[in-house]
Amino acid sequence: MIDTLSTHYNYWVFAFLLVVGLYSMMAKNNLMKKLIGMNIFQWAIILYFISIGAKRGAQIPIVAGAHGQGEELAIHAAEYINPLPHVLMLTAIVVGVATTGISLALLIAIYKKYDTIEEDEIIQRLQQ
Amino acid sequence: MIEQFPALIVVTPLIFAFLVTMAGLWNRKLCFPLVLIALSASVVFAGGMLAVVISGDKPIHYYLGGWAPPWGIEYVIDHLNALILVSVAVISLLVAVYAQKTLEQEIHESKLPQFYTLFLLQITGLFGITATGDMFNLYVLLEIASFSAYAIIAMGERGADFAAFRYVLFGTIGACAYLLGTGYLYIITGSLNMADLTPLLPHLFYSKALLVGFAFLIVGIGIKMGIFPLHIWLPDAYTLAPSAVSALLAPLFTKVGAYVIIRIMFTVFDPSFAIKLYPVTDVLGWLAAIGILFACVMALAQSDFKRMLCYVIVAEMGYILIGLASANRFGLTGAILHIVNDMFMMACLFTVAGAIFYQTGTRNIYQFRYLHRTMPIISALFIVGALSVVGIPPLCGFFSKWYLILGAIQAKQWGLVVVMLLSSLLMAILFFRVIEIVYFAPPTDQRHAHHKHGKTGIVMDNVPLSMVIPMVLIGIGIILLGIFSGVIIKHVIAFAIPSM
Amino acid sequence: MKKLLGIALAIAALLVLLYGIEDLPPWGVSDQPASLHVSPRYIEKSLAETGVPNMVTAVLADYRGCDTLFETAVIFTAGIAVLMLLRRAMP
Amino acid sequence: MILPLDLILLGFALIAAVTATWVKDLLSAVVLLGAFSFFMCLIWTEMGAVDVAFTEAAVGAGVSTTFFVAAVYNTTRRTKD
Amino acid sequence: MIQHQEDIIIQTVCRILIPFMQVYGLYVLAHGHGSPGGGFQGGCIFAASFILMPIAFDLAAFKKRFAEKRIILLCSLGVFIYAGIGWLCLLLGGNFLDYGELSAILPVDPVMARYYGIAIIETGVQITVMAVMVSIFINLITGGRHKEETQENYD
Amino acid sequence: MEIVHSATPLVALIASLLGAVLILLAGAKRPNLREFWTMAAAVTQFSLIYSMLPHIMQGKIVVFTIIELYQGISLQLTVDSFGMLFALLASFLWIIVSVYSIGYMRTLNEHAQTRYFFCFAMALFGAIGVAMAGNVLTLYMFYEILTIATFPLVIHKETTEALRAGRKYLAYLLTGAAFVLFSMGLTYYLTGSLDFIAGGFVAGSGSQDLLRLLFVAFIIGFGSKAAIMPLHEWLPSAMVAPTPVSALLHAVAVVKAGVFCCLRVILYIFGPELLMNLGLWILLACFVSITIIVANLIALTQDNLKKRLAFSTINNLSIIILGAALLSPDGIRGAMLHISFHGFMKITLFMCAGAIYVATRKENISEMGGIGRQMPFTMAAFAIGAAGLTGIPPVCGFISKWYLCLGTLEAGQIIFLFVIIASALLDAAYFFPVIYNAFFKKTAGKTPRIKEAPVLLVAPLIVTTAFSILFCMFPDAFLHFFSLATRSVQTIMGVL
Repeated sequence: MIDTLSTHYNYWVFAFLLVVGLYSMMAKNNLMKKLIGMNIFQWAIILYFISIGAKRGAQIPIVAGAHGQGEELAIHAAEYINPLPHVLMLTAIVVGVATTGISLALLIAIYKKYDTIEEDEIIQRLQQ
Repeated sequence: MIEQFPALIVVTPLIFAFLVTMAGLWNRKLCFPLVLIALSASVVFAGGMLAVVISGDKPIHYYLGGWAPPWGIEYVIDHLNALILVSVAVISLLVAVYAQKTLEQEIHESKLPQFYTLFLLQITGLFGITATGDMFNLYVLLEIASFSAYAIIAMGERGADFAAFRYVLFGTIGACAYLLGTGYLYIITGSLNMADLTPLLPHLFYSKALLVGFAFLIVGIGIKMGIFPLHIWLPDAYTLAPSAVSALLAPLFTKVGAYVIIRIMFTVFDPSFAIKLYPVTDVLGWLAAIGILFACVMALAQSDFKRMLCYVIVAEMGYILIGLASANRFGLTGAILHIVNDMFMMACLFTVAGAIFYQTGTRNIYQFRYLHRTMPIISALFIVGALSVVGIPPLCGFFSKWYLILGAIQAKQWGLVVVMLLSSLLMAILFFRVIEIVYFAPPTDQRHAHHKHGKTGIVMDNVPLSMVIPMVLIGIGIILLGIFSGVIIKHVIAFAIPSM
Repeated sequence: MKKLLGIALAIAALLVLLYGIEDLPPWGVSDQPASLHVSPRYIEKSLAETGVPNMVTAVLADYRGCDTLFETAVIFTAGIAVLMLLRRAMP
Repeated sequence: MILPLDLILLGFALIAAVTATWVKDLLSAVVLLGAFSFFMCLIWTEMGAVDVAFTEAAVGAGVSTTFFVAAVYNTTRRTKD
Repeated sequence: MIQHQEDIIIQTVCRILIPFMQVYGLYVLAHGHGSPGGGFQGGCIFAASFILMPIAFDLAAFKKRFAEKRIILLCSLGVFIYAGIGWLCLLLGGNFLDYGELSAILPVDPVMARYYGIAIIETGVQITVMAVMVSIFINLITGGRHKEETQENYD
Repeated sequence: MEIVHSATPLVALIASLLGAVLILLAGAKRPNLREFWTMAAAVTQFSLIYSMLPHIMQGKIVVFTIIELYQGISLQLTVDSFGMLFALLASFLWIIVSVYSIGYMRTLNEHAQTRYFFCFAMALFGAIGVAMAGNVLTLYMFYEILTIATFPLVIHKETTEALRAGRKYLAYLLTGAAFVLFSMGLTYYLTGSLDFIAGGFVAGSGSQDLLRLLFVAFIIGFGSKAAIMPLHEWLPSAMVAPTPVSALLHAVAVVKAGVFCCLRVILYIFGPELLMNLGLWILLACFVSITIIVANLIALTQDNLKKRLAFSTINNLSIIILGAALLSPDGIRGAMLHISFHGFMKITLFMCAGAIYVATRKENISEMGGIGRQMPFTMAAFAIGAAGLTGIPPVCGFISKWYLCLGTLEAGQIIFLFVIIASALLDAAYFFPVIYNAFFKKTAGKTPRIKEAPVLLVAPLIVTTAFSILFCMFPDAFLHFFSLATRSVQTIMGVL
C-alpha cells in the first residue's frame, strides 16, 4: 500500500481529504462545521475525478486556434487531456454549490427558529 | 412518436415545473391543473412504454442528443424499469390529486407554486433515475430528486427543518458515495454507460478498486433508500414532512433506490459478482434480517402513526434486500414485485395517515379511538393497507412475501425465512394494535351511549372527495395487484430478471 | 460518543479507500482505461462533429447535454428551494 | 505537472481543509474553506483542467464562500468545536 | 444587512467595476466555445456583479431593478430555453437535444447548427445560474426578510 | 377422475362476498334489508353448492381456475367429495345460524350489528373457500380471510376481556399461519406444485427428515386453528364472543376449517402411505390422544357452560384428527363423518347455551338448576345433542364414533380404541350434570314458569336436533355425508 505513495500521491490526498470531511460531518457538533466538512467531502471527490483525467505531458482540452476550421485538423487522443472527467466535475461543482445553498438556507431557518446552530442544543430544544 | 416517450416522460414534468413557476407568478390557481396535466401525460407515456416493451419483448433505447452510447447519454426502458415507471407515474398522479387539499391546510398559499414546482421536479428526478442508462446521469437526477425532497420536507411542522438538515447531510454523503463509486468504475473501465459497463466489468472482477467502487455504490444508494444501518435520517424526515410530501416520498423515493440497487447489482455488475465472488448478497441479507427485526421493534415502540409507518418502510426495504440476498428467480421476482406492491401499500398507509391528520389533527394512535365512526372509508382503506403489509392474501403484500419466502427457502437461507415469518407476526401485532383502537376501542364516555342506540347513523368523513377518491383508487390498486400478480409476473417480471 | 463514532467511521472509510488505491492506474499515465475507452472520440471528433474547439464545452453541452440540462434544473431546484425555505409567507 | 508544485499545493489544500474544520471562529473557518477552494482551483489548473478551475474560481471560491459568509453573518460566529 | 451606509469609495469602485464584470461575464459566455468558460462561469460572474449592487448601495435600489418576481421568472426562463431547445429538436424530428436538427430552421449545416445550439443553451444556463445565485444570495444575506417594493406596508 | 369445468364454485363463493357487501351497504338504518341479504346470501350459496352435489356423487370433481399466478401455482377452486362435505356442512349450517343470529342479536339489541353480519358473511366466504380450495395457496388465502373475518366477531363486545381474547386469538392463529406459509413455501420448493391430490403428492421429493419437518410445520400451523392441545389456549377465551359466533367458531367455520386443513394435509398432501413410512402418524395420534383426555378432564372443571362446550370441542376435534391419523379406511371415514355430525350436534348445544342466555342471562351451569322445566324444548335439544356427542344412539354421533372405533381396530391400535371409549365416558361425565341440573334440580324459591327463548332462537336448534337424529337413522340422507365420506376414502385409499 505504501509503495503506491509515489505514483498515487494525489489519491492519497484525496482519501485524507475525504476522511477529514467525513469526520467533520459526523463528529462536529456545529452545523456550520458540518457543512464545511460536507464541502470538503465533495471537493475531495472532485479532486479524485480530475485526477482521473490528467495525462502527463498532454495539452489542455482545447484545440488551439481552430475556430471554425472543422475537420482539417488531425487530432490525436494522446495529445489532449481527457475532457470527460472535467465535464462531470463541472456538473458536480455546481451541484455542490446548490447543496451548499440549500443547506445554508436550512441553517438560517434553523437559527431563526432555535437561536442556535449547535446540534445538541437544537435537539434539546426540540424535546422540550 | 412513441419512440420519443423515454425522453418525454422525464422532460414533461421538468418543463411543467418551469411552467408552474411562471404561472404561479401570474395566477396561483393555474398551478395545480398544470401539475395534473404533466402527471397525466407521464402516466400515458409510462403506460405506452410498458405496452411497447411487453409487446416487443426488447428494450427501448433512446439516444439523447442523437449520440450513440457510450458517448452520448442513453435511456433504456426494459421490462423492469417500465414497470417501475408506470407505478411511479400512477402513484404520483394519485398523490398529487390527494395532495391538493392537505397542502391548503399545511402550507401557506403563497408558497404553493414553489411547492408544486419542487413536487414536479421530485417526480422528474424519480422518472429520470428509473429511465436512465447512464451512471453519471443517474447521479444528477438523484440530486434533483434529493434537493426537492430536502426542501419540501423542510416545509413540515416543528423540527422538520432540522430533520431536513440531517437529511441533507446524509443525502449528500449518499450521493457523493454513489458518485465516488461511479468514479471507481470509470477509472478502471473508462465508461459511464451501464450497458457498456456490463461486458467490461467481468475482466476486472478481482480488482480491489472495483470492489471498493461497488461498496461505495451500494452504500450511497443504501443511504438514499434507507436500508437498515443507514436509515437514521429517514424516520424524522418522513414523519415531520407535510402529509402530501411523506405520501409522495415514502412510497416512491426509497423504492426507486431499491430499483437502482437491483439495476447495479444485477445489470451493471454480473450477478455472479455479488453472489459468488464476494458474499455481498449474504451480507445484505443479514443486514436486512437485523434491520427488519430492529425496525419492527422500533415501530412497536412508537405512538406516532407516521413514525411507526416510517419504521415499517425500513422493514419493507429489508424485505426487498432479502429478495436480493436469496439471489434466485423467486427471490428477485419477490423483490421486484415487492417494490411495486410496497409503493401502493405505503402510498395507501401514508395517505391514510395524512387524511386522519387532516380531519382530526392528530397522529397519535391512542387518539384514534373509534375512528371508524367518523371516518369509515379512510378506516377501511387503512385496513386494506395494513392487512396487505401484514401479508393477508389476496392483498398484494402477501404475494411478494410469498415469492420472497420461496426464494429464501430455495437459497436455503433458513434464518431469513424465520425472520420473514417472525416479522410478519410483528407487523400483525403492530397493525392490529392500531386496528383495535380504530375499530374496537370506543371512547370511554361513549361506551354505554352507543350500546343503547345500536342504530346510530354513521357520520361520513369530512375529508373531501378529492382526497378520498385517489385513496380509494390506491386501495383498489392494492387488491388488483394482489389478484393479478400472476399476470404481472408472467408478462413483465419474468423478463426483467437477469439470468443467474 | 459522537466523536468516537465519527473517528471509527472515518478510519473505516480511510482503510477502504487506501485498500482500493493500489489497483488504480498511476496518476497521469496516458494509457489508463479512462483515457482509452470513451474519451478519444470526444478529443478527436468533437471539433468535427460540433464545431466547438473547447472539448469540455462540446461534451458538456452536446454529447452529455442531458446531464447539463438536469444540472441546470438542479440549480433551479436549489433556487426555488431556498426561496421557499427562507422567504416568509406573503399575504 | 510538476511534482514539487503538486505536493505543495496538495499539502496546502490539506492543511486548509484541516484547519477549516479546526478553528473555533466560524468566519475564519469559512474563509479557510475559501482558501481551500482556491488551492483546489490551482491544483486543477496545474492538472490541465482549466474549465473546472475557472468554474471553481467563480463558483467554489467565489459564490460559495459568499454564501457561507452571508450565512455566518445571519447566524453566529461562535462555536464550541 | 443591508443597512444603508454611504461609503463613497466602495460605491465608486462598484459603479466602475460592475459594468466591466458584466461585460466579462458576457465575454466568458461568448468565448466558452473556444476557451475556458461557458454558461456556468459567465453566470457566476454576472451574478457576482449583481451581488455587488446590494452590498455597495442598498437593497431597495437593487430591488428596483430586480423584483423577486423577475428573478423567479429569469430562473425558470433559463432552463426553459434549454429544455425548449430540446423540445424544438424533438419537434423537428430528431431526438431530444439533438441540435443537429436545428439546421432545418437555421441557415447552416448540422455541425454548425450544433455550434449555435450549444451557444443558445449556454445562454439559457447563464441566465438561470445568474438569477439563482443572486436569488440565493439575497435570501441568505437577509434571512428572507427583504421587502418587496409592492408591499411596503407589510412587515 | 372426470373433471367438470364450471364457474359454479366461484359463483357460490361470490354469493357470500356479495352478500357481505350488500349487508354493508344496507347498513344499520335498514336492518330488515340487511338481514334479508344475509338470508338471501346464505340460501343462494347453499343451493349453488347443493347443485354441484350430483356431479360429485357421480365421481366427478368440479374445477374452476380463478387466475394463474406462477408456474404450477394458481388460485383454483376444486370441489371434490371431501371439500363438498365441508362446503355443504358450512353453507347449510350458515342458514340456520343466520336465523338464530337474527333472533339473538335482535333480542339482545346488540350494538354494531352491521359489522356482525358483514363479518359473518366474510367468515363464511372464507370457510367455503377453504372447503373448495384446490391447492394449498388458495387454501391459505381463504384460511387467512377466515381468521381475519372472525376477529371482529370474537371481540364483538369490545370489553377489555374481549379485546384480550381477540389478541390471543390472533396471536395463535397468525403464528399458525406463519407456519403454514413456511411449509407451503417448502412444499412448493420441493415439489413445484401445490395442488391437492388424493393420496398425497410430496412423497419422494425430499429427504425423510425434511418431510418430517414439513409435516410438523403443517400440523403446528393448522393445528393452531384446530386447537390441538398446546395450541388450544385461544379457544376457551374466545368464548366471550356472542353465542352465534361461538357456534360458528366451534361447529362450522373456524375450528372445523382447521381440522379440515389438517385432514387435507394428512390425506391430500402427504397421503397415508408416506405418513406410514415416515412413522409420524403415531406421534400425531399420541398427541391428539393426550389432547382428548386432558381436554375432557378440564371440561369437567368448567362451570361456564360455553367454556365447557369449548373444551368438548377441543376434544372432538382431536378425535377427528385421531381418526385420520390412524390411516385406516374406516378411521378416515369416521373422521370425515364426525366433522359433519359433530357440527350439527355442537351447533345445537351452542344454540341451546345462547337461548338460555337470552332467556335467563345465565351462563354458569351451577345457576341453571331447574331450567329444563322453564325451557323444555331447548333443554331437550341439549340433552339429545349431548347424548349424540357421547355416542349414544339414536343420535348421529354414534355413527361416526362407531366408524372411528372400527378404524382403531382396523389399524390394530387397541390403545386408541380405549382413548375413544374413555373420551365418550368423560363426555357423559361432564354433560350429565348439566342435564341433571336442568331437569331434576329444584330452583330455589319460585315455581318455574315456562319462558322459552324467542322462536327465532328455538326453531333453528330444533331443526339441527332433528337433523342429528335423522342422520343416525339415515346417514346418507339429504346432504349425503355418508357417501361423500365413503367416496373420499375410496379416492384416497383406493379401496374400501
